[in-house]
Amino acid sequence: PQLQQFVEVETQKQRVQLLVHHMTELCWEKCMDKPGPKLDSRAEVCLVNCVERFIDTSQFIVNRLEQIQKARPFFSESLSN
Amino acid sequence: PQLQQFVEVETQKQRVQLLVHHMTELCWEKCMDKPGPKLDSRAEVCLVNCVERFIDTSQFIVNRLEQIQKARPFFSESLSN
Amino acid sequence: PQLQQFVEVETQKQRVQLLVHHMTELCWEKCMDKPGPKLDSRAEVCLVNCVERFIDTSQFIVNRLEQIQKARPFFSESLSN
Amino acid sequence: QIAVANAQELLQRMTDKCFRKCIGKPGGSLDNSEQKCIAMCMDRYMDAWNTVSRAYNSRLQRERANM
Amino acid sequence: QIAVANAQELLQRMTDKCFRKCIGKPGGSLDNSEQKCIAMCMDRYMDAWNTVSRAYNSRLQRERANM
Amino acid sequence: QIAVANAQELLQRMTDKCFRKCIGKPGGSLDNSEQKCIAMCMDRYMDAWNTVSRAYNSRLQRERANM
Repeated sequence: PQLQQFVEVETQKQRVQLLVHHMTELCWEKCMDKPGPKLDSRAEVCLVNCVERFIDTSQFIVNRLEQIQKARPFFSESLSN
Repeated sequence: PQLQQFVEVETQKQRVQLLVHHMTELCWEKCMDKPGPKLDSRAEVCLVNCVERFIDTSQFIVNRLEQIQKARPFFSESLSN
Repeated sequence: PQLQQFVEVETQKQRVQLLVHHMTELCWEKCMDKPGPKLDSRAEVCLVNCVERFIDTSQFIVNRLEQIQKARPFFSESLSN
Repeated sequence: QIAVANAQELLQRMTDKCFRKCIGKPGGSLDNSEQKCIAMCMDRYMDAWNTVSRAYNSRLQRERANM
Repeated sequence: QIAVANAQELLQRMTDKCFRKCIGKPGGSLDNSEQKCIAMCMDRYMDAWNTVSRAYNSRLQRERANM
Repeated sequence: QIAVANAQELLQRMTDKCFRKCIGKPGGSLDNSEQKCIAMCMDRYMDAWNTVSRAYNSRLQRERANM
């Protein structure tokens, strides 16, 4: 059980890190068309908003999918985890 | 042998599912520039044609590669499976 | 140890092959906008330069990262391998 | 398990596509028009996935019938 | 086994690139001009893969000689 | 080990992004202006990665506090 828990924690860590890399790429494309000599505040605000809106979008989609699932199941199993 | 067969079947299933996801992305880009309130018939025909032509393209490439292989081997092993 | 060495060598081979595939895609986009009936010499020179400059870029980035690491560690561990 | 992995994969790709399509410059909140766009994008993406799955399966069956 | 995996990888990436390049709006069949385009695209993609492999190997050898 | 994998991942993605951004048509050497562009691109990419990590962690903490 300790090994299993270790593996789960590490897998979860890795998933978070891949998500961070993915958001970095996505938000880099949305917010940094011309990298300048410094990270200006406009780009920084854009990056923070980009992360917040990406998570909002994920949550919006998961919630709406759960509702659709209840009404007319699209998938055979729950999407909640 | 039963476990092995199970693993092979599952691996094959997973490969098919990844192919379906890949074709969905590709054909989404080709056929759905502006998602509307309904899937109109033009987009639906485009999606079906897109899948058919993608498989045609795969088969055309594999067949032609096999012919090239016979004439002047490019790869050291067969590409057939 | 022999098995381990075999696995390491194969993993390394696979990494090299994925890198070659990745550079082929990247340099295909940079150098081959309109594939013609033959690989013309301009495209060939472009492809070779593309590989050379991609490796230069990798090395430039790794070297600069090592220098930054020495001054103010960004990562907790070395990036050298 | 594969069903869950499959749903996760769809979820990830759909989130990525719809975020790119519906969020131009990310603002201080997910406003109403963005939410509408995402909802529509989701529905169309799932339609597309369904249509692609069906087209692929019917092609597979035709191929098998011809063998 | 790695040789097969490598060929599969090349096949997949080539199919993707040549489909995107040669099939504009997918029609009711793979017409003649599309087939010609795919054949040419394949040949050039394999040329590119070969050229890239050779360039990479020659760079590797130069690096080793300098060590 | 995960820290190394994470750094490798960042390295790969950064190299790809900055190569695409800074090398127009690949020439006979990495010239001075390209090197400057890559250095700047690296710094901004790492800033972006840091900012994204921080924003993600602070969001996570807010979510946990609300539960």
